[in-house]
Amino acid sequence: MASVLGWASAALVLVGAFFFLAGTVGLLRFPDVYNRLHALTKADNVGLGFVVLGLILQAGSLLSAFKILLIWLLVLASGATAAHLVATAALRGGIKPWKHR
Amino acid sequence: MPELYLGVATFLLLNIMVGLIRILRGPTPPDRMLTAQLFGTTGVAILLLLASALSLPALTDVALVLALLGAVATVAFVLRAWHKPDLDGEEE
Amino acid sequence: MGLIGSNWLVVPIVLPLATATLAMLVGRRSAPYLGLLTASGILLSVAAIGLTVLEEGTIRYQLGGWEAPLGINLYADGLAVFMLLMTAIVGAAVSAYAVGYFTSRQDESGRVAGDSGDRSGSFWVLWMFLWASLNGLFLSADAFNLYVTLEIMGLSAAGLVTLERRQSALSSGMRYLFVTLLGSLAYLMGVALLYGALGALDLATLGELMYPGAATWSALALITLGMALKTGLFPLHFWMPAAYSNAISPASALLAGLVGKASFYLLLRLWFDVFDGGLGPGPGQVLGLLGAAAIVWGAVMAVRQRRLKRLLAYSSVSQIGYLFVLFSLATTASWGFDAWSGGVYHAFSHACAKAAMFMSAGAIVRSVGHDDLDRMQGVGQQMPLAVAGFALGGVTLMGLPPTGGFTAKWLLVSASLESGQWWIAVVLLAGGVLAALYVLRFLNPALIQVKVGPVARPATQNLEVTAFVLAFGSFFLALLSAPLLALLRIGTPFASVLLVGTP
Amino acid sequence: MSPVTFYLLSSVGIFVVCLYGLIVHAHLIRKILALNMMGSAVFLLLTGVARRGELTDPVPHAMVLTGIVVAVSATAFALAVARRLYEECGRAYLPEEDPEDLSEEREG
Amino acid sequence: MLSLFFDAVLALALPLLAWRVLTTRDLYRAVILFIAFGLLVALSWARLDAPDIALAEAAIGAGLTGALFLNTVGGLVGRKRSPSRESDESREVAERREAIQSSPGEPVDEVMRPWWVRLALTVPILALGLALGWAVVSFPEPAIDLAQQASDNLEASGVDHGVTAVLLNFRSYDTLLEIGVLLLAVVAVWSLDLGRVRGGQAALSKGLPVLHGLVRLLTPIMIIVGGYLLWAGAKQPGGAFQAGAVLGALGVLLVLSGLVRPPLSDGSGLRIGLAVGFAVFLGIGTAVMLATGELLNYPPASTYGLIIIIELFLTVSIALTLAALFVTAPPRKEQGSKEHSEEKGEES
Repeated sequence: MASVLGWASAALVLVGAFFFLAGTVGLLRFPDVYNRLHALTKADNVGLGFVVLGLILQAGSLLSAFKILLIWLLVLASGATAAHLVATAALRGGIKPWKHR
Repeated sequence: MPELYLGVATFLLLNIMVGLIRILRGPTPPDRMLTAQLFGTTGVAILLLLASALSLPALTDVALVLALLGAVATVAFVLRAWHKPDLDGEEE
Repeated sequence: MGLIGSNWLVVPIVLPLATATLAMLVGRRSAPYLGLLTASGILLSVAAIGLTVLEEGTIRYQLGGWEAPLGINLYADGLAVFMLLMTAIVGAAVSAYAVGYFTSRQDESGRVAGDSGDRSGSFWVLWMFLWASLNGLFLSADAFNLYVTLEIMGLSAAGLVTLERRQSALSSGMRYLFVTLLGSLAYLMGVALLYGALGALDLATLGELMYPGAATWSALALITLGMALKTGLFPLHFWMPAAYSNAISPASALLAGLVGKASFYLLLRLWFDVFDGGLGPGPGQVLGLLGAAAIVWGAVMAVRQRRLKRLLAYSSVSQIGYLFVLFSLATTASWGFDAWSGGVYHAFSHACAKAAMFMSAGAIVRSVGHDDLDRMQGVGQQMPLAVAGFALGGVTLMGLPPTGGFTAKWLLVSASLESGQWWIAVVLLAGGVLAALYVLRFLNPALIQVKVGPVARPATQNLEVTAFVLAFGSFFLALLSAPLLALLRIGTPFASVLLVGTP
Repeated sequence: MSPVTFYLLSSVGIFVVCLYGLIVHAHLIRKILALNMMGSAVFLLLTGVARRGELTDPVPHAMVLTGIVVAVSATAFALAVARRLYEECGRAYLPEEDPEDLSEEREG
Repeated sequence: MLSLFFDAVLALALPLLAWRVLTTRDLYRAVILFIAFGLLVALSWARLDAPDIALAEAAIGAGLTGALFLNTVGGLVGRKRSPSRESDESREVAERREAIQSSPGEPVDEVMRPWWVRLALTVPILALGLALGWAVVSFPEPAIDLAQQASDNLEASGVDHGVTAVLLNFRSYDTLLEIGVLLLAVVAVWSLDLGRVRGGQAALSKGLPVLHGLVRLLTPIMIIVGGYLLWAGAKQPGGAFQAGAVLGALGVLLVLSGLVRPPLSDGSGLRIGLAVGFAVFLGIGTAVMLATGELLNYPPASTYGLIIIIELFLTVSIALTLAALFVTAPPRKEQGSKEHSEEKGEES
């Protein structure tokens, strides 16, 4: 039983890591601010989500599992707000969204 | 298992290093700021992984605080730091 | 001496901290009276500590009840009490001066730029924090605790400089803040290296475990650099003229008189108690050389200044040189104690003299409206007491016989002759002559008998009186040199001291 | 080369880089940044020293905590002075030569 | 083996990042790199088994220092300075800066010392670096093991967590002076009379409802986390500083988002809140002196109780101080209106 749980959490954490990689690659490759924001939030919710899921399986007590879940929710909330604010500021700051020519 | 978590933590650290390029190259300040925001999230992930890899439960609290305060710098940047040069900013 | 006995040691630190908190809450009107109350309280407690040390020798006080390596100790020996006495006397004089300084500015507030913030309220809070950090620094026997007191001292001194909100004061305050923060950081790095190498923070324990190694040599270098920067030793004095001349005169008096001496004291304490003589002869010689160069260079620059307060600032650069000369003289040989006590004695007399001169300069500049040396004709007639105070301070700087400056110079010169480094004696005496030059640079025009009308804005008597009293005080330094030197003998690192009859 | 030594050397590296940067760069904000990072460097050294033995030493940790709070106070004050200096003279640099302030020296 | 690689990457990245922070062309990049530097330092605290410091660094570094720098840079760059009051020398520098301004809002300020100064400087600094490097590598085994002494006296200290014991009992005098530094910093900043200096305006007032929503969500959570950290300080990493820093960052968020109008409520309410921590600590320290003969020597029976009382008031004062340092404007004296200020100080 323990090894199945172990493997499952390992797999989840690796998937999470993959999404972080996707986020970073997106950050470097995308042409302008607004696309990069998508990459950023991908790494946030999905990448961290899988890592958190993997860790919850291994979490000792219920309290620490709940704490890790809370951390994920907080990151979701503040990440989304930050992305929204940056996008609004960039738009007002005169940065034109990228158009495929 | 801890060995794997440490490996993933190292991988995420390398992610941050690569992300630094965007801060250096990013044409506009908002690019840089959102990269810093991404670092915050990656930092939280690394801390959580270290917490279970090194069996240091206190690092979860550190991750909790970092998650809470990750957005403060971005908010400060957007509201206080980055103005469009001629926009004098209407009084709130 | 009963329960209260050893607790006297804590009063000079706790009292100003309590007053600072109270002054912050209570606001501008009653802050000066709180300040004066604290000044008298500290004078009383320092006197009590002095008597206890004279009778029973050094006092060691375990804070929080934990013994040395783990807990923090306060340690009062002759040197510490001597410095506490200096701070108490100069501090009390500056407090009295500041009461007159700020109240007299309230009534003619029309001329003073809109004083929206209550500057005098901030002055007293900053000054109380500074006083607490000075007393804390002189009494503390723990390396990291000294860092925290250094930081409080640096921040409050920088706050005092920037209290004068004109551009020149703000930029010199900014530069001073960088200097003091860099000095404290260098000191902290030194402490970290010492902790890494020896594993303890208590000065006495560090002294016992000390051995010349890579970590301890780097620690010595960093701490010396940091403290030389904060004291303003010759090549690192770039920040001093601007900071001393642009600040308000109570702040200049405090900075020139006390703050510079505290970082010198810290270097002295670590040099002899922890690094037992600088880990070897070399470093002491270097410091002595820089000190000698400072004496000459500072005095030459002082003579060339066109403004009164800048003249005093460069005079400080020169007088600081006297303090650092002792590092090349004070070895374990018989003249070691003479050199060491001479340097410390000079610190005390210079503190009194320079603070008094800055205070009288402040009174003069306020009344005459400018501090341009070329237009000071006949000031002596208009403000006799202030110019007299300035002259008395000048006499002490020159080191003429009846003053404390003479005692210090006598000790230093006799030590340099005994040790065979006669060139130091030559520089010391030349310094005295140069000091006469720049003091007369102001006194000559001031004492000319020329018909002058009443002064533009008569300053309150309080300013001139306190300046004169403090300057006059340095004469007592000469009269009381025997008991004061006996006080210095208690706990001095120069055990091989013979009760040779010094004046 | 135990892991702690990496961090000790890294702290020396930061200290030296920031000392150079503090002296060379004229802009006030860069100087304050340099001071801040020098503080972190010293704290890194202290924490590295604490980790050498098998029992992590709490005394340097307390020192670093105190240092962090002192550093944030000093930084806040330095930034405030820089802000005030900028308001007063429109420049975020220290004047190179001492301002021979010959303007009417009114005793402030 | 892998952890060695993690440390190597982190330890190598820090000096290089520090170098980049100082040598980048413009201020925004420098400050944002500095924020990344702060995060990496927090990770190194975590690696060096120092969770207390990681907590404080995360709270103060991420929460406050970054916001302080960005606020100041915003103040410096945002508004065009009226050239009338600048002396001629500074106008020339301003022109030079305007001329090489690259993209909007990016101040370029590569004003450095002349090349020969830089060259003359590198030799001594490199020598210092080598000497420090050699000293650090060749640290001997220290003669005194304070770690052992601290753990031996732990049970007498009234708390179970080593760092809190050292902070609030063994070396409580340091902590007392350090709280004094915080109070001093606020007074010094207020003495600069920054009240007339306009804070950087909100560049956008449209996108705020989302932020208000977030702040309203975060406020209760941060107060609970602050309380948790304060309470947990006795047994595990946490304590007054970390709790105060988190609540201070909450204050910063409240001020930034405009829910609490700066300056905070005027009059003595804020001043009492700022000074209460230091006053209580000093008061208890001197009170126990009369009982046990030494300053800050708590009577063994009530050690834990006294420490908790002190920590509670310290948290309130640290939080208020850090928020007040961010606002940098002293409470206006003449302003009659009592601002609505549900500053956490009054609540917790």
